[in-house]
Amino acid sequence: MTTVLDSLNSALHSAMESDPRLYVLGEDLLDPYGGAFKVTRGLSTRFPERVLTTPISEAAILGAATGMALRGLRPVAEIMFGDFVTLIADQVVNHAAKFRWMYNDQVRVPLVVRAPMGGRRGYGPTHSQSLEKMFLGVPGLKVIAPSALGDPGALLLAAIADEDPVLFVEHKLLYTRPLLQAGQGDLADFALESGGDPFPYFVLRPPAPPRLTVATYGYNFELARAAALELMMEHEIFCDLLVFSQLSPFDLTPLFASLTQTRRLLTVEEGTLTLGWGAEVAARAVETVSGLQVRRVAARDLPIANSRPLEDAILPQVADIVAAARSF
Amino acid sequence: MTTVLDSLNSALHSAMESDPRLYVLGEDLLDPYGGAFKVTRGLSTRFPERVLTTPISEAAILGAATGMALRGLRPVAEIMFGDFVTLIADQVVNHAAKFRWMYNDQVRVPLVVRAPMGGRRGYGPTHSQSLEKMFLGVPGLKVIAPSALGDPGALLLAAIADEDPVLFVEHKLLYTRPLLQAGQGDLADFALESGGDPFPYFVLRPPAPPRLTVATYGYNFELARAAALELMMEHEIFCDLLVFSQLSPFDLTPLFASLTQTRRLLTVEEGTLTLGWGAEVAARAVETVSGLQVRRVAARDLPIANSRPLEDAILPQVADIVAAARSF
Amino acid sequence: MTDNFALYRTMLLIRRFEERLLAEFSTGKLVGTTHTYIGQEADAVGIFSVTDPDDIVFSNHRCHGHFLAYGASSPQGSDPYRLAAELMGKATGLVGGRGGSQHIQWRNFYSNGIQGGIVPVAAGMALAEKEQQSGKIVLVFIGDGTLGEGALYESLNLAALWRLPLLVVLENNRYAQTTPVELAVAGSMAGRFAAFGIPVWERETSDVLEIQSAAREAVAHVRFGAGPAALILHTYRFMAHSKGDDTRSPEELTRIRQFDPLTIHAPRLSPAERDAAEAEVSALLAEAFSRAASDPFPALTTDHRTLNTEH
Amino acid sequence: MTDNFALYRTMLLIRRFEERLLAEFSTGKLVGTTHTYIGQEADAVGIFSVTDPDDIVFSNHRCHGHFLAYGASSPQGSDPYRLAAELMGKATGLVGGRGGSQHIQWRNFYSNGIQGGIVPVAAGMALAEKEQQSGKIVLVFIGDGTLGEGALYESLNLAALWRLPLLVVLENNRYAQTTPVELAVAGSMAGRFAAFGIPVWERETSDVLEIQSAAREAVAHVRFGAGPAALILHTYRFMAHSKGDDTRSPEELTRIRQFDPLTIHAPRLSPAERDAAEAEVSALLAEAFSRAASDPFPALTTDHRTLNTEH
Ligand SMILES: Cc1ncc(C[n+]2csc(CCOP(=O)(O)OP(=O)(O)O)c2C)c(N)n1
Ligand SMILES: Cc1ncc(C[n+]2csc(CCOP(=O)(O)OP(=O)(O)O)c2C)c(N)n1
Ligand SMILES: [Mg+2]
Ligand SMILES: [Mg+2]
Repeated sequence: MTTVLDSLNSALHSAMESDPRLYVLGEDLLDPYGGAFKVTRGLSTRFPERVLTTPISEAAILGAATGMALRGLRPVAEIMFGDFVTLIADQVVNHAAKFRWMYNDQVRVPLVVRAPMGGRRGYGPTHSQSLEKMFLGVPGLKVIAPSALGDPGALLLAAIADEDPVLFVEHKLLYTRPLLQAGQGDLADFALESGGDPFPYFVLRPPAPPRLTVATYGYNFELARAAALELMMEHEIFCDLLVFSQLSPFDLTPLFASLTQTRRLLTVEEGTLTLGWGAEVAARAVETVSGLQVRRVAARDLPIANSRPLEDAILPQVADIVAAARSF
Repeated sequence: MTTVLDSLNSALHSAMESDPRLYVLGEDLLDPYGGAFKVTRGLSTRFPERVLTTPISEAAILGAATGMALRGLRPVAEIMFGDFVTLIADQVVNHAAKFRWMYNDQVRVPLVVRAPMGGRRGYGPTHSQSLEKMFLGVPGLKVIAPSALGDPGALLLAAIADEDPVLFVEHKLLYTRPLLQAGQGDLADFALESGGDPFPYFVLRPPAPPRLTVATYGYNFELARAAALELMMEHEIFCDLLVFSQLSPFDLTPLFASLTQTRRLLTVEEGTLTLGWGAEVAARAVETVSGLQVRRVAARDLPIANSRPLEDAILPQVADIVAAARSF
Repeated sequence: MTDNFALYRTMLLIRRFEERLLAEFSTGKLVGTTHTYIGQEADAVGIFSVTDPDDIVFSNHRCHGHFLAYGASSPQGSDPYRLAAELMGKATGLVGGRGGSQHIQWRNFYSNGIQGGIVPVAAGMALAEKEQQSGKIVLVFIGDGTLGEGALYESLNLAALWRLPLLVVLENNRYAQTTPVELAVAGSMAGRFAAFGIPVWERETSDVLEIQSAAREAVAHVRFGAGPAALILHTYRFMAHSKGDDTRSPEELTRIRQFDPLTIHAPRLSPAERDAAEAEVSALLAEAFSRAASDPFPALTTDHRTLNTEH
Repeated sequence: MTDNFALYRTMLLIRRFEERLLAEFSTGKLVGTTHTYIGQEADAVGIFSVTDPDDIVFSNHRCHGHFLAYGASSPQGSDPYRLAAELMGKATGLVGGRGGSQHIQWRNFYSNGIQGGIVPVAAGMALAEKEQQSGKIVLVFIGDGTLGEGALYESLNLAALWRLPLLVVLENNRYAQTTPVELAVAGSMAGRFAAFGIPVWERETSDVLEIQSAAREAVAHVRFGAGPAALILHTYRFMAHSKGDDTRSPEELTRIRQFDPLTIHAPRLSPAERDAAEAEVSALLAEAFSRAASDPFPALTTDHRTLNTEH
């Protein structure tokens, strides 16, 4: 059984093997620890010169990666917890993402910054957030998020191959998930389509005409599909399920195709509601598809509590998705 | 003639006079310079002990303000250019805005951080942005923006009186603008309503039934009303014009009332389009009002060039608003 | 009861509290994460034996020990029960279960889980106390790894320029998570403060009395109005960084046990005193954990739905 | 042509370029902002007289002088015309008018208008050059005020830990905008580097030859692989920070003119050489500014609409 973690880890191994310009940097990356979530395990043993464990200096990690990328290397930086992307905001927005255009396309900044995001582990208010929303739409930056669908490692390799900076958002709960196969297990009833190169999207089509379209990404696809199954089994509500891996820039063509049929959009994400990913999805959808109804399921606009019952109440749950879908 | 700058400056003077707990801190605040945009001029002469000119340390300015607020003072911090709010992101998101809720409402953090935003002055890619969008929706934070309507100084005083942290966004071009009087000058044809306490919104109602609703804030209201006048005079298209001063949390009740009539929403802002303020406005509007059509006018998703023709092409112009309004 | 007894008792309280916590985690009763203070007890206990009860503390992720020692110097006493309840996510916890291990607040004690970012906040607090002439000083705790964060240096500069009553306590336990100081800290630790003209008290010891005496001097310097100071304590963390993440060798783990602050301090007490401390702490903690365990979890009430829609 | 002539000529080029720029601003021909290098010319000219043409530079908001001096050491020569065009927002500018005064890029020269944030980027560049064994070193320019930014210290730590070929040039012109160093810099400037074990060359002079000799040592240290170094140059800015924002007294402005690097260096040239330099520079700039002035403005083409929708 291959997990998302295995897939990402193998991708880093093969990338480092095939490209001597690839460097990995971040906090506590060295074996035997191999990084807080083990995505980089084994790398420092095989490529000791190209794995740089750093001091606790998130801004400098990003800045260093930017400088490396400007001068011919291909850095992959890790931010130990995605909550700390606030500390790299200036380096991303005013440096890495800006340079190419500001310097008249005379330079490129091919770097990847990986950030484990998300809650549901009782880590409390500063170690559970989904802050990628702050970076969606930043000119010059791509934001990419794997899910258990498709090939997370290939997605990471595509991010590494990209000539522009990429924020690669990994939900912590995804790591231990097995990769999902189309047409297997609880996805058996859905037809899987995909497209989008090099950062694919997936469309899961239900066995009967869909009443609504659910759009999501990352780990929260797990909740969305559980909800979709429940809606199908218990309420005979069928959903098109769209799973994006490219969060920004927004390219929602396949969504619009589905919405033209359903005219009902439900977005699902784990970040707080206001100005989350779903807001832009909803805005573009209503600009494009007439007669649209929209619901968004997201975290409440609160910090994420440590206590599990509170955390559960703050973060979106399967039941919230089911309720939202039934509310149309 | 009172300008927005005068109004803000007087407000700071009277706030410092009436409350000995009020401190102002930021870069280059001391007289005779009095701050890069002069909003703080005269303060250090009158209240030398309570105006703290700081090193170039945006994160520490915010952190210090947070600590001051936690311990009984009322700090007003200035970030010299709003482009540097990226450097305070961690202090805002993971400290100032989080403390109250995370600490079970046992503390409050009454601070104001003022940030001059916006372009159109040829200051180039790192001194022209409207980055408030990154902070809209941050739990625990309020984002407030004056326009030339109403009383910017009173708005600042309300922000200062607030017991929670407030990001106060001042568009640079607003400073020299005279305060606008209802029913005067080019606003004569519009009926002005307002509501919302303590951070008011304004509704400008045209002399004939509105075909669409324009929602905006800050300096870009200047463009929106120029566009509304042009639409009225030259194309006989009448608009309800909604001007918000509270950007976040979103409270769009008056907008929904107008939209129920027009079913056409046009948002206008100077930040880049994707996940700007207008995205959340559009999302909430479509969740609330059925049969809605939406257009958004905003900056292109690019850095802001220094060269004026490029800057003009990147930032939204009156003509863009007119074109969008006519495209419904 | 001697002063030595009180010092021992508080160190023991921390030790047993943390041991109990690790046990609860390993039996799955607790979720999330934790960073124990085992091995470093003498730092906080020595320091808070010479501070005033109203002094202000900003602590970091490794805050349990700081909190228990802080409370010990307060007239109201510290409450391991409230801390235990917080770690269990209970409504009766220090912050009602919202914060958990790294994010607690009680009287003048605050902690947050962002390395470095707490230092400017502490500087601002010190400014407020200075301006309000409260006579209080602010202590902020950082680890060796936190010397990597830029916000620290911005704050040192402010504190020195404005002569703030701020004591930066740097606990060098030789590791940041798994990273040894050699890989993370260039130059000299004391030099990092000296660069800003901030005087440094530095001790390589786990003896609570030596720490107490250094802390007394540093605290006096700050309280006297001479500006900020740094107290660098070279110490040892005996357990894993958080829970299972220890990459140190068994030899190293054995070797550092010789610097156990309890063992070092114990001979200053009679066997009867030691037994009394053990019994007292054990009773206190049994009560604290069982009471906390039976407390209710918090619920999200409607007015918590969105923090920022009310004014 | 002596070396002294080249040094003088480049300093004069910077001086006259900046004077011309201020004149253009005051007649409203230019918009936006600018930060002139007048008074500090000896710094960049001294430094770039001892670097290699392929060395890498990350400069800050005050970058015109750095750029002109950098180009002077390059086989292709620097081009005041391309710089002037950039400042006028022309399509032929160094970055096509997109960047303007603070944001330029040409060959191995880069600048950005965010204080401090450029230093970690420069450190990363130095890492890349070291790993690729290019033999190039990276120079990064900061001002005294930029000592306030935390990112600087994070980068010094990295540079020292990883022995990066990075030379940090600190130009202390005694002010950050209107803030004198006394209000913004606690402790000692050299101490800020020493704390990280980074050796410092420090000079209080506007004599280009003295700067050259200090720079030669510091550059050799870095290029030799001994790790990062700092070059602290205490200097004077003669004009306003940007345009009209000077709060210094007329006396001070007069007094500091005695440290004019041109006046100090001029006696080493013959009057004829000085006249030749003046004539050459004047012709070059006349051509540069008039050519730039007649160049077209850039336009936003369709594929620039949204940078990040293409891959
Ligand atoms: C800004 C930030 N970066 C990274 C982390 C993750 N983290 C938590 S504790 C820790 C190590 C801290 O080391 P040190 O400062 O030496 O304190 P110690 O744990 O040794 O007490 C790290 C990297 C964090 N909490 N905050
Ligand atoms: C992060 C950031 N904060 C503030 C500014 C605004 N600013 C531009 S130049 C300057 C003063 C810089 O002083 P110094 O570093 O001494 O350089 P100098 O201008 O004296 O050459 C300031 C505050 C900025 N560009 N970037
Ligand atoms: Mg440590
Ligand atoms: Mg300066």
